[in-house]
Amino acid sequence: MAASIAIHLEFGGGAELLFDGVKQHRVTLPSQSEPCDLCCLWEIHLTENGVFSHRRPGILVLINDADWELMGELDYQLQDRDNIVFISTLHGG
Amino acid sequence: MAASIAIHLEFGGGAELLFDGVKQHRVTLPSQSEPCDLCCLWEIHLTENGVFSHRRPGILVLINDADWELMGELDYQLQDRDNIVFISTLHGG
Amino acid sequence: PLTGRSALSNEDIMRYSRQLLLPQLGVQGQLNLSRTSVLVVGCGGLGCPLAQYLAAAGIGRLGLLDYDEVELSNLHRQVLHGEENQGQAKALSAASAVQRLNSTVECIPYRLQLSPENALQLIQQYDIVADCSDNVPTRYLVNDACVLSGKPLVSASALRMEGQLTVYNYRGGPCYRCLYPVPPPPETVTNCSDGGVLGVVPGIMGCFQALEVLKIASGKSSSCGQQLVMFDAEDARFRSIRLRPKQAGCAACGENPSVTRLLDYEAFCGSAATDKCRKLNVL
Amino acid sequence: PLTGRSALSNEDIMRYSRQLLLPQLGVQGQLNLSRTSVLVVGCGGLGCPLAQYLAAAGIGRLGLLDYDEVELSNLHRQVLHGEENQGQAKALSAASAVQRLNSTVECIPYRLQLSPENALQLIQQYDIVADCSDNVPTRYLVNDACVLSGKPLVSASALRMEGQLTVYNYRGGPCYRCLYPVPPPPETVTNCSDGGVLGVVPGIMGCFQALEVLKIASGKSSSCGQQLVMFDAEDARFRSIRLRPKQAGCAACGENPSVTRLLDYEAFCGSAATDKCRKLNVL
Ligand SMILES: [Zn+2]
Ligand SMILES: [Zn+2]
Repeated sequence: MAASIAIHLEFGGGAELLFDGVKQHRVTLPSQSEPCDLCCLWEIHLTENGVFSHRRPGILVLINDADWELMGELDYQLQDRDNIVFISTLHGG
Repeated sequence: MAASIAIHLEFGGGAELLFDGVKQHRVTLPSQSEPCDLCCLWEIHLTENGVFSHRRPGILVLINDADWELMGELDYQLQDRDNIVFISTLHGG
Repeated sequence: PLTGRSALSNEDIMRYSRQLLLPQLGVQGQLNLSRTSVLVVGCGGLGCPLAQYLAAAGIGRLGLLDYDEVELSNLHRQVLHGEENQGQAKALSAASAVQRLNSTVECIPYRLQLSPENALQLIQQYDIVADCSDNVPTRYLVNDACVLSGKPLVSASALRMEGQLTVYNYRGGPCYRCLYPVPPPPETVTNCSDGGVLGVVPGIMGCFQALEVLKIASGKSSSCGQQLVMFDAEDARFRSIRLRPKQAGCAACGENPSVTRLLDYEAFCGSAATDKCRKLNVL
Repeated sequence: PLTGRSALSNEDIMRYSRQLLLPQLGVQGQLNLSRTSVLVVGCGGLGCPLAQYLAAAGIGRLGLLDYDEVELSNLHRQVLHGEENQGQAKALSAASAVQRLNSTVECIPYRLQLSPENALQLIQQYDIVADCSDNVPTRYLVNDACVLSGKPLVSASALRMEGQLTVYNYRGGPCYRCLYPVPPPPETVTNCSDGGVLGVVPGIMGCFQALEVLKIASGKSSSCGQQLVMFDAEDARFRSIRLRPKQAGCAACGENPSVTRLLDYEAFCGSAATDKCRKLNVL
């Protein structure tokens, strides 16, 4: 059993408006037999209130200040104290 | 004997001009019988070329993005991978 | 690049003396600026400070493009326009303000909407493009036109209390489509008319955009290729994000691009190329 | 605070509509802006963009202080002034540019040098002070006058390709002297005339300074008290530093202050209150 993992979740660029405008969230993933990837973060914490779907166009996913594309996307194995950001692209000028 | 310690030294705001304009420096402090404080960083690496003195007015010393005043100033015990910044105050407008 | 100036005049030396002192610019950098042309797409909250600082710094030629007219609700952020310019074309108002600041800059106002028909022909005449637009279809259009004509694209955006900046299609880095292959659903897009914006946020982002344009124009390199700078004005925090590299499968800049000419971007995005009414009526 | 406006006019609602939409501002925040007065010390590279965005946002009263005249070498960064304003007092040139943008802002130009004789009387008339000056004696003078009259001081500076910003004497945080009890040796101080500056760097810092002024003026709090924001334009990097708290032994704001009235700051610093000639001739 892996120990539980604390994740710092952030939303920005308007994505926070799906979460009552709260930008910073602390999430603890319970101990699990398998290491947890981003998929399980989605499943446990984001899709349950139906607001987020995978690879939603116009949203960048950032893992510790890097584009998740550089980090293995959904296969990335979450580690304790990771910082995960979901940021909406802005278009205004 | 403590192991040797790698420090990231930065200069900014014009203080880098005392070091040929080089802003980023990597410094390795040799193994020593005593833990190394900021004083020994001064003595070993900054005063040897005569350009820096303690508490020079108009220069802020930052330890890991905090004012050194918050960190014990000269008594701060350097740790491996610390980031130490010497920044000149700017006055132009 | 523009031909022409091979040396600085005495007046240039006086005018630019404070920046000629900089080892990062110097006389050669200043001459490089004077030989560079920049197309500013949108003379609004981002385009105003951008054009102001590019002109002040001595860029050679500035194309100022906007189809819109100055309104009272623009003045809280579009600082090149004054109260007396209400009703005037923004491109013309911006051009005359810029000329007051630096008459040695060649200033070309375009009172028109960038479209698939005119974009390539316009962009081909410039060295660098600054995207200061306010809607999704124009962002894809500018991107594709820059990829097709091989121009670096310095792109900024602002909304509410946030801003973003990236340099696309620059030194082998990604383009806008590499990051955003599929446009966002129109109902998820908020613009400044809907969501509001604090005027000084596009002010900060437009100045930042000018800085990156000036680095490229002077012959240094931008540090914002393959990087996203995010600004949150509420907590006064900037953050730099490492982005993915150019994508082999990108429809615009990939190995087998499907975008070989410009498209109907309003249809592609399902929204109109304006920030005024949000959704395209599909008849 | 200024008295007067208790409601927004229809014209105000149109003009500020895009920022009234923001929950961080709203009607109450806008009314707070209209009741706030800000003294801008220095109408140069920082003061120009600062005054521009404060006026655009609808600050109530703007004091614009500068003793100097517009020169050609200012125009690469002091973007409120135009070529035609050369030789004119900067305070007047800035005031007329600001009035073109927003005639509803009360604008008071002061063509004078801030001095120990006039500083308190001036600063007492304003709610917030923005230090946009260019020399060390003026920075100490402004600080001490703000401490003595209890005003928050939003202070920015720029040189070469770098900028710094801090809010002093704000909500129990440190003052300038808490950080810099002893002035720097004059021979170690570089100013823009000597060291040069890329114009858009004070542009970015002046906009940032305007943002923090607007937060305080609208009734939100600044996030830059007891914090130093450092900007390095070369690598496009911002960094926020936690500063020491207010110092019990500070000569200005400490428990037993020795600065109980304003001093001779040129003598204290050993340099003149101008960026033009660096050292004071000690006769
Ligand atoms: Zn691409
Ligand atoms: Zn103090």
